[in-house]
Amino acid sequence: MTIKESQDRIIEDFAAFEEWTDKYEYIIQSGEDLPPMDPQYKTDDNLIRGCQSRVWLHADFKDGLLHFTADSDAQITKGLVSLVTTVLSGQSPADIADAELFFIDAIGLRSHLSPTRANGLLAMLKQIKMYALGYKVQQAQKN
Amino acid sequence: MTIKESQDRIIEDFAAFEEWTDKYEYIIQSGEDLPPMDPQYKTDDNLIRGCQSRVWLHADFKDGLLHFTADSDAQITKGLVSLVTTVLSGQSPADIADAELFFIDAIGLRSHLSPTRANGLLAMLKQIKMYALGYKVQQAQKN
Amino acid sequence: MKVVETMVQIPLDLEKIRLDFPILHTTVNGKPLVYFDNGATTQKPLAVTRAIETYYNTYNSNVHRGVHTLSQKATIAYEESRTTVAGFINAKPEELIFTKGTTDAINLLAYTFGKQFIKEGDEIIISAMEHHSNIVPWQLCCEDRKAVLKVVPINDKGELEMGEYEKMLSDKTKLVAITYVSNTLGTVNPVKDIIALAHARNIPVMLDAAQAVQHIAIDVKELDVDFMAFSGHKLYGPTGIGALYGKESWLEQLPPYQGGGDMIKTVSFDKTVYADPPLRFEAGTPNIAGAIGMAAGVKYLIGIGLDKIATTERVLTEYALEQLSSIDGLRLIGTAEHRGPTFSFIIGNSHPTDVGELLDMQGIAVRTGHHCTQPLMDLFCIPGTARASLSFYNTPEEIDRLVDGIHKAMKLLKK
Amino acid sequence: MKVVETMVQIPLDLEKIRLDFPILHTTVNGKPLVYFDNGATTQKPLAVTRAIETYYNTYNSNVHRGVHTLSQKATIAYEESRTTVAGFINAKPEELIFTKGTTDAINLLAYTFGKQFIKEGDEIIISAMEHHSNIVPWQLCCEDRKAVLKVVPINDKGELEMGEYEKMLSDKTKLVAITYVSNTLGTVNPVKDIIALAHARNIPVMLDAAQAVQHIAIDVKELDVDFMAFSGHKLYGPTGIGALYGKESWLEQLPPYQGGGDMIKTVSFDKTVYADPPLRFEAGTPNIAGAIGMAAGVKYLIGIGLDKIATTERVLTEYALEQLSSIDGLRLIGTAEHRGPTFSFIIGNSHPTDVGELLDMQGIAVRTGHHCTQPLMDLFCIPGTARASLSFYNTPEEIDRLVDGIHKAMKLLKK
Ligand SMILES: Cc1ncc(COP(=O)(O)O)c(C=O)c1O
Ligand SMILES: Cc1ncc(COP(=O)(O)O)c(C=O)c1O
Repeated sequence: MTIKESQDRIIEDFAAFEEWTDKYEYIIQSGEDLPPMDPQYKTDDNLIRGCQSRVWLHADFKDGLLHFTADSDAQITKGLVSLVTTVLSGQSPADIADAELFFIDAIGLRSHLSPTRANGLLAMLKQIKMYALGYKVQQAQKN
Repeated sequence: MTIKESQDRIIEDFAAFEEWTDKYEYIIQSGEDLPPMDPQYKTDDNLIRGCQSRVWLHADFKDGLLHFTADSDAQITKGLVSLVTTVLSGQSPADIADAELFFIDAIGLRSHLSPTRANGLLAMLKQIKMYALGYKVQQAQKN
Repeated sequence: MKVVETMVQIPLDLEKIRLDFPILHTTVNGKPLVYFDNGATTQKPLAVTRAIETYYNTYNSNVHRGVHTLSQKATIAYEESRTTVAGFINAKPEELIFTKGTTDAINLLAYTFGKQFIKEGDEIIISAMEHHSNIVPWQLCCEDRKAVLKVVPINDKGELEMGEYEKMLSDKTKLVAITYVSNTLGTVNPVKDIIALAHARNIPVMLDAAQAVQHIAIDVKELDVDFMAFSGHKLYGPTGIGALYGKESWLEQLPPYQGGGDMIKTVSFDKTVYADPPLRFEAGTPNIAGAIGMAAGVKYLIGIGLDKIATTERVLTEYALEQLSSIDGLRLIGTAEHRGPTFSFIIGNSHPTDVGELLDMQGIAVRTGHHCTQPLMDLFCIPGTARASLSFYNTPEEIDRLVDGIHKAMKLLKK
Repeated sequence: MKVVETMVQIPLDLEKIRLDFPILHTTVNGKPLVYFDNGATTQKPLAVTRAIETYYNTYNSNVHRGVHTLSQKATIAYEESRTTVAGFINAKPEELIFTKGTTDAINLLAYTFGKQFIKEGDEIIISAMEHHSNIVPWQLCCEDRKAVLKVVPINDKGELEMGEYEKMLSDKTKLVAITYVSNTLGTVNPVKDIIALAHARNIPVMLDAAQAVQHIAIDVKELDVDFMAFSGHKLYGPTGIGALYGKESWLEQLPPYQGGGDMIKTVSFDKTVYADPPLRFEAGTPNIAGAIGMAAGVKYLIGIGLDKIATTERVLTEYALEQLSSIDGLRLIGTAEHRGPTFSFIIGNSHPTDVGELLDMQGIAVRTGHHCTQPLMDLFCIPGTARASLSFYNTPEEIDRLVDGIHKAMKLLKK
């Protein structure tokens, strides 16, 4: 699935919800479905500190694709982190670097990307983009 | 004339004025009519410092009566100072101490007594009352 | 205690009072707003916004030293506001310095008192439940003056260890700076005892009353407190204004804080002579509209009746305490005997942010986080709490909505 | 230049604009108000009071760290206000610290810059035409750091002696702090030259722009100025708010000023880590309504057009200058080539207070006194002046009324 396709799928899922509680149930469940992060990666280096909740992010580069594992100490943030990594993991650095993440806005959680929210999600997205750009440049140099 | 009588006279004079300019002409003229203050009394001790204009006040005690000479560097303040000393000079300490100065309010210049005005007039009145009280106590002790 | 019973005990016509606060009739996420973030800032009655508007639209002018009519009006209004706010705590106007808020007031004191009285090795006493605004200024002061900051510990319920406090007082102690009411725990501290013990050793006391003035009628003379700081915006007044009360005998001894217009008698390049308190400490154009608005807020409260406000808030506190305590899996942080209408809680091992967000979805505004009391959070070993802080304009039904909201959040978070 | 001619040159529909300022339609002493005290504080357009009202009545909440909707709204509005005000002077939002006003901004800089960079024997340069707010903070700083305050002299017209300034600059100079526009004389200083000469020696420059931002479109990048202070209330905004601009590279190097909430990253009793600029310098709950109101004022000005404002004020300045100069017995204090719409004058040997009062009786508001520039008064050997300071909302007819008023005052005072 492309980045766009998996985003569309999430948006479709959300379209079916009538109650805000369904939305949050889905998000929280996504967090619970997130494979546990290897404790060895839960380092200070991988920590993205929001003002309120914390996010850990680790990137693996294999066979030309980037894979992310992540965690958060807040359930809703973790759910969103899970959705983001699902969308972006296993894609190429170039695709990730160019990707526009429209689904968060579309499912009505744009406020989580507000710099005033400081829950770590925005910082995590920036971090992901940086990784992607880094590997993209690296690959370009190799070729 | 008693303190009350001379105040009433000023109020009467003012009642005749139709224009604010007449009022100010009278006040400023009163200032000009004020006998010049003996320079030897224009000391820092006798200086009452308002935020804007300055007032000098000197008190003489003779034959049981208080006499004031005064000056100001602002014409309107000087006029008011002149009216006040006219009303109070030559009266007994007891009468001055007990006097209520209602004329300033009655002629519509109450704002000049506002502590926010800081033109020295209010401070001068306080100073006069203090002199009067001082001599009143002194006389009482003598008797 | 049931909601009906509770409402009977409330001496105020809440429905009528709530009409004074337009924001209480707005909706958030499609639900009528329940505003339980009064500890962060209170809402403003129309009396306050109208006073500000009238000032700007009819007599706005810079204060002091102006002879023209508008300037006189503005100056009188500003100084009358000082008298009103001072009178509210039974102080003289000369003892009340207008500041930007509590933080500014405490910094003013820490700097000037430090400069005048604190020497190397001296000690300043604060407590473990202080707001950052009553910690950092003293840290900066102690760093500057090479003094030592001592911290009175608290017990599990969130009460000061008064025995420890007493032991801490010594000849080295130069000042005690303690909060009257904790913004996180709701604890009301025994300020009379705190002051009496310090005064027995001639040590002055500053109270951080940021969370006290809006709940408790305070008489600084009766308390015999030396300094007290509070904010306008937590007292139903505007942002950007607050006050430092100081006994005249103390203020006279303090050097100026900021330099500028209004705080001087005379300026020359060789020698500058400072004005007397309180103007000595009010450099520059003051927050005139802020002072006028703060006084309007204080007058509004007095109009309602401080006793009625206190009774209403006591009833609401009891009801909320009962209702929140009955929630299985909810842990109250701060269970002091003497408390105000502020409730910090955590739900299982949920992150407070999650709780806050799910309550917000239901129109309920609570604050989450460390509430600017990180050392306290460290003490309780928690990352933060969700905090519901009430005002007299809140209703028992709103407490019910909070309880329902928490249940809904717990269900979603599977706690 | 006749009044009709003058009006033709004004690019604004003043009658329409004056409708935005309710106070301009009030009367003083029975006469329509002529407000010529804009140097002390400007009047507020409805856009400003309405922005404040809307904030309080619909989204008042404390900022930062709140997850609930109101807090998010308030935080976004506060930070957008920062962006607006920063954009107004072409700065980045991170470079703009909200303060209580100009005085607070200069004190913040004097304290933090002094602490970080000023050592015994160092020199700070100010000028002879500074406002007390740009004198006393540096006096306090120099006293604290055992540094030396140097004063650039001015000539008879009230212009800086640039030759003297250049000679004063040395390796000992650590900062130049000079006013952009004199609040008493109206002089507009050659700030580009001032900055260039200082930068040639790697000395940073702070501009006191309290009397500049409301008259001159300022681009801090183009000016290459290092720090700049200004007030909201002189910029058609609320009282109790202002700003300090600082280049990022400078702000990063400065230690905190006040301690408290919001200016920290983490607090513990052992170690406190401060936040990055600008928050590092904004301790405590900020003046949220003030910032929002200040941004509303700035937007209002931009809406009118800064160029049109400048043209209008230039025309008014020329007309006023011509009219005032034609009054026999009136002496202008400050006759600089480059000037703003501010006119200080004395009449014969009259006391300025008398002139002010007699103008006030005619509904004309001018300021009288030393205008917080006592050293300047000493230099001119006068106790003070009467000062008429104009804004774009003033009209040529109002200038005529001033002239008539002065004639009437002169007659009464027999000058
Ligand atoms: C040139 C100048 N600097 C500084 C100030 C002080 O500004 P504020 O009183 O708003 O702090 C003023 C205003 O009076 C001023 O005119
Ligand atoms: C106990 C306490 N002290 C100090 C403060 C700081 O007040 P402000 O932010 O109004 O300066 C607060 C408010 O957050 C508080 O609750």
